[in-house]
Amino acid sequence: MSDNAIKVNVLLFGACREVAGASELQFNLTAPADVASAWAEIKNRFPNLEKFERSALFAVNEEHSRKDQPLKDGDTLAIFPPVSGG
Amino acid sequence: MSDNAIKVNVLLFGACREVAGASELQFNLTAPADVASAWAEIKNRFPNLEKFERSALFAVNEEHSRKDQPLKDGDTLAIFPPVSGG
Amino acid sequence: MKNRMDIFEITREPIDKLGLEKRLLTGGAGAIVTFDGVVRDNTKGRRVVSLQYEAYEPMAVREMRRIGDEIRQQWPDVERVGIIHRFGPLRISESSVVIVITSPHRRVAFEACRYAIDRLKQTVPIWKKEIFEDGEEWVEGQAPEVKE
Amino acid sequence: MKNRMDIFEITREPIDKLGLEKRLLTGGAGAIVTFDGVVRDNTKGRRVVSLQYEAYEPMAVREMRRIGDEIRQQWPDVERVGIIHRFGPLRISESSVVIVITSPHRRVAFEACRYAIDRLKQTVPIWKKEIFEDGEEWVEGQAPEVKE
Repeated sequence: MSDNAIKVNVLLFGACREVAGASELQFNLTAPADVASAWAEIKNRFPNLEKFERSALFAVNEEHSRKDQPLKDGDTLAIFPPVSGG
Repeated sequence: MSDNAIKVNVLLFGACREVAGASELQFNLTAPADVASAWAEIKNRFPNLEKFERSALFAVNEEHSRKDQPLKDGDTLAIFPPVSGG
Repeated sequence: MKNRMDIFEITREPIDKLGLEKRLLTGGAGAIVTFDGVVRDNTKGRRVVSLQYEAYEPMAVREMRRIGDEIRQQWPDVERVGIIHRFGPLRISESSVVIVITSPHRRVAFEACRYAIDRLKQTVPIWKKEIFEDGEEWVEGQAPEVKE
Repeated sequence: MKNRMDIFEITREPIDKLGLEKRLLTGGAGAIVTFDGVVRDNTKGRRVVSLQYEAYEPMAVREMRRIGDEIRQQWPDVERVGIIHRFGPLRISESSVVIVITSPHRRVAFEACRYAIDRLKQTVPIWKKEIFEDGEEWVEGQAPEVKE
């Protein structure tokens, strides 16, 4: 890995998990990275996730986050559809 | 009893019961009678009830009633302070 | 008629809250909202030892049933209504009244439950006396707005 | 700090509703308002067989705790807040979520309880799939209004 490479843990939930067929993986990203650039990479790997382009929500280290949230090495990025608990 | 005499059952609850020192009695009234005339008789018998003159509530045969509600022989008249259940 | 399965009771015994909820739970319910009125250990800071409730029993059940009817008029989606009021002596943290509303969705259950306890405190003939360490006092009720 | 006694849990097991209420009941409480979300046997008339809940567990607990904090800011009179959400497979009439608010008086308990379930449905990372007789479908959630 080069100096500006970072690793993030990616978690997928609900319909996103089901469509991707994966619930947890590691992604190597090039710094500077943010949620948006990670999401682009993840959709490259799992093209079926494209259908969540407008609805997907993100959490970085267990906090709801926007797409411009920066990512650093070791962060956990969760991707999921709007929640439907209760 | 004369022809125009009626009997009503009187029930007292809460502070009214306590102040009167009675919970259930029969009253003989002269027809035509209503809640107001019964209440006047009852206060004659239990002068301590005068303190409830403004607050007392009435029910005839288990229905909330106003003072102008007529009473007939055999009716049950309940007298009580504003309710405080719950 | 859904309302034939509603429950309105006055009792001297501790209220079986979970039992009441189970008796009212139908497959069409998605929400159960329960109000449980319990004896607080103080009134405006003055220490309460216990409460004593008195009820005009048959009329109290009639008035609770009337509240059920009012709820069904205002919120036809309600599945079941249950109201149990206890009387006699009650200790701190014991339940004096439990109201359960079941409905397909939560909004109706919340609104109907709140209506039920507000209305109960206006119309149901029950009275309570607070027993303090140094005396006792009847709680002053609010004058009812009797619907004509 | 009253909120150190609050309860926020995610569990695979059936929710012990009465136990939760007992853990939250204090002498200062005069009202317990409980919301119990149960599995309904239909969605818009289509027969539901069961539900399957999935949770992002640690984040779900954090978000529930945040709801507790929001409640204590808006309603300082609240005595205790309890939220337990279940996940995994649930049958008809089983509870998916139970929310309990205790407070000295009823208004606050009703308002805080309703706020808690409304907010939970916006922010707590849990998803459900409906299993019908002839297929299954993820329930579409509402987009959250994340407080900045």
